[in-house]
Amino acid sequence: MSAGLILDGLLAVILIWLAWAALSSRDLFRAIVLFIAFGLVLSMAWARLGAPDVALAEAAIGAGLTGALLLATWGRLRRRRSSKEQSQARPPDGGDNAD
Amino acid sequence: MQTERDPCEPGVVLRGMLAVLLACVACGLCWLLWSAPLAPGLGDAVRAASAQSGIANPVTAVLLDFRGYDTLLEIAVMTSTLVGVWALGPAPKLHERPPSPVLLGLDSALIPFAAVICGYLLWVGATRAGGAFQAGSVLAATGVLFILSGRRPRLGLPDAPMRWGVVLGLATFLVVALAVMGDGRQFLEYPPGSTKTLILVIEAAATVSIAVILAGLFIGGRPDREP
Amino acid sequence: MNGLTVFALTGVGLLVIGLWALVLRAHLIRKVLALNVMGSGVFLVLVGAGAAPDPVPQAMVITGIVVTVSATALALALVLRIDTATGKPTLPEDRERDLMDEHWQ
Amino acid sequence: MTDWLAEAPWMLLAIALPLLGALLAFLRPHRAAMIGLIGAFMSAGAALAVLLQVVFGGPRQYEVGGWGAPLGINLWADGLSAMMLAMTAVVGTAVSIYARVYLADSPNKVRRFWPLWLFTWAALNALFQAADVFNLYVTLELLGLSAVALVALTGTGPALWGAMRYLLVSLLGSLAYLVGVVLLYHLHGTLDLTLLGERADGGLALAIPLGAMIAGLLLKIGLFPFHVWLPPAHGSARAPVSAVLSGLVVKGAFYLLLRLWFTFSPEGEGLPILLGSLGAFAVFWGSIQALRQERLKLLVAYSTVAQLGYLFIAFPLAGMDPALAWGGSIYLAVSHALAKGAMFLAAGSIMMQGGHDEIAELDRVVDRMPLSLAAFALAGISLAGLPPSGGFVGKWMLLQSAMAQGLWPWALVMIVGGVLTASYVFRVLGFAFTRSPHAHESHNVPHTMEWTALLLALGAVLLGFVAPWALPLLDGVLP
Repeated sequence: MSAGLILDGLLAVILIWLAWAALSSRDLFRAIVLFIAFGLVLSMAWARLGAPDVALAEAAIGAGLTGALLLATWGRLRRRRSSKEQSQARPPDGGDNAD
Repeated sequence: MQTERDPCEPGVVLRGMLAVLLACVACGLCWLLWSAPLAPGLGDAVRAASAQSGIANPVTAVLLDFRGYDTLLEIAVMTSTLVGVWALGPAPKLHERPPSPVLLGLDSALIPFAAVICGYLLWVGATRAGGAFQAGSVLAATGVLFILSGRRPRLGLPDAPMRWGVVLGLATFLVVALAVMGDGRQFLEYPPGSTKTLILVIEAAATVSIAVILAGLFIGGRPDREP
Repeated sequence: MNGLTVFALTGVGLLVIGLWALVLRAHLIRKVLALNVMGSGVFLVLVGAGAAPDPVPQAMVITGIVVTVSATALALALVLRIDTATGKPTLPEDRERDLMDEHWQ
Repeated sequence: MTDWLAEAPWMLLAIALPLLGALLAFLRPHRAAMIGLIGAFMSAGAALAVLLQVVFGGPRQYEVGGWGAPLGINLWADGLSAMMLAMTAVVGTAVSIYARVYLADSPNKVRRFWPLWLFTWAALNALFQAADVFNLYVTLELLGLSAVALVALTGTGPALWGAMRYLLVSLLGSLAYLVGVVLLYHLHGTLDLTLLGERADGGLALAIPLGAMIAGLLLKIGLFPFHVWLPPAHGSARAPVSAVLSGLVVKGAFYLLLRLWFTFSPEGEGLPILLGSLGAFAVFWGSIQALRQERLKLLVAYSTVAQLGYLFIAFPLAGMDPALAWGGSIYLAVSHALAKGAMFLAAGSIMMQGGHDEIAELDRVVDRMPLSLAAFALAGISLAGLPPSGGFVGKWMLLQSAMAQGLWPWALVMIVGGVLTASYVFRVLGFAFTRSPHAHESHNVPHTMEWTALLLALGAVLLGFVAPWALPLLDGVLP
């Protein structure tokens, strides 16, 4: 029981630390990676709570796909930034306003 | 960390007010959880009822039987989000680099593996941990890798099959839910004995849709220029 | 029965951290991260506060996770369009406020 | 045959039909407009059938999946739900007919508008009939996310900002609401509203979850001082979308707030007075901002901030004669949906004709589009609470309630607010009668658009006459 409690406490501390670090990191890429780690630790917490279904969903969706979405968005923003610095020309509106 | 922040900027007042508000929220929640007696919840009722219907995993029973209507609306949320993301415009270009050999190798190893995992998750969902959402997201993750590896000829899939894939889950759910009505049964009231089969049908369709929708959300816009 | 378990307490903590960052961070991706953390906090309270494993909250959390990933995807797609249309991934009112995000890369 | 029709599960069809319509419109983008319009008519028909069922058969319950609460999810339709469903059906039909013509020249927008609009409609119908607090959370999310996507349809910078701000506020509001749901489940072991109403018994154990839910819903409604997101989102969307947002979507959150209030009847004087005061501030602030706007659609959007404030004046008045105060507030909400819908649709027509929506540049609109101007004026009559409109009935009931209790400050707020409303409506009308300082190119506006707005505005006025039949619907609902 007490070993379980220590594990729970450890998970809780790591979760809080990861969340805080992700949300206060100056480096956005680092923030996203920390957030993915947060998702993975959270899925361990679900397993500890006797919720294996939630743990699977959290690992696959909460950490995996959300992380992929965040990284893809980050990459697209960064690429736009660097291409703009090269050409100094603003890319045209990407929406469908022209139709 | 806070190197060059001017102490007089308006953010200080905002921060102070926010800190007070958050302290109140935290104290209120903790106090309530600490002091109020908790009710037993629905766990026993769910276990008793799901034993009858043949779905041994109580979470799956809640998701697709007792509270199936929630899940139906939840798939509607996913579908409408995808429609919303597509409405924002065509997909941004993903990358100009040549596909990485590591990803290509990983990809060919992973696809059969992911297909097996997906089928397994779907099948065991009735008895153990797993189900449509987990299986669908594994499938979607494979799709994302596939897109990242740069192997597909153009970005994403052709338009029409992708639309069918998006719609399949919600459409099947709705059609099954409506089709079981009759003989005085309500919407989503599975006929006795067929619960497990119908849930598997819904889950299989939902898996495909969830995978297509999640991969579509990853692409971040419409896959092709519409005709 | 006491509902203030270790994980419920963690959930409250995550809720607070997330709300703090949601208000104070200017970069929209950080705001999205903050909302995700807040959501995780609420889900932890939902499952963590009960004593025995209860399938109803677990199913609710799975529903919640799926709703959250949908909302995140819509938000991120909007962030990209905002960046394309206006040149900055922020809302106009937040531009001057958060120095941290000046070096947002 | 008639028996079958009378007993058909219309409650459920009112949710399933718009969902099916949305799927088909998405699947067949080339026919989206036709499929969407048919879906809209069917949704409206199912909703009106629920209204008839409730009028003739009383409140109805539907156990989805046959399980029943607390294990399963129940749907519930009483007079309040039926009134909201009918309101959605009327405004929704008008918006659909208008949008078909309005969007006709941009096929890409047509394809995207219809599925999202039908998802929004399905979410509204589901919300108005839900009787389960977690199910309500899912409908709130469906409503919020489809509404945000509808705002973003415009595609320009300000609309994208508006959509983003709206999304963040909407998600934060849903999370606050979810906190309340979580606590209620832990404290009472059920998610069903009726059972929760029986089990919850006041004190802080009710105040904290209810406070979280109310705070979240106030964010979503956009009550002062949480209104900041509302004018940019409502003002930058396309005209039919603005009509849906201002007329219907905010009413979804308001309905839920009322439903929670009626279920739990919180004690104490503080919260009602706080809500009423915020409402009064909203009336003044929204009206003054509306007077200062230079763009027509922003004026109409700020007017929404003000009119939503009125709805909250019922809270401090409900002590003595609850039926009078709540009835007035609900009737005002319904009239506002029709009037504001009509006003945004008319503004859209005026904008299409002149190619701009600068109020000072309105160019003899009275000659060029008398129908749209009439729609704007009639809607303005209802918003200002002039007889015989639906807005008059609602405000009169609130005023009566305030006077009967001698609560003069609230009566004064309503009277001053009415004067301010009349001034911003007349400001627009004044510019509409004169020539603009600059010449503008004139575009043709299809008659369907003008007539739809006019009929909807007429509906808002005629609501005043049907009040004696409509108000008894609320009899069993109000505390």
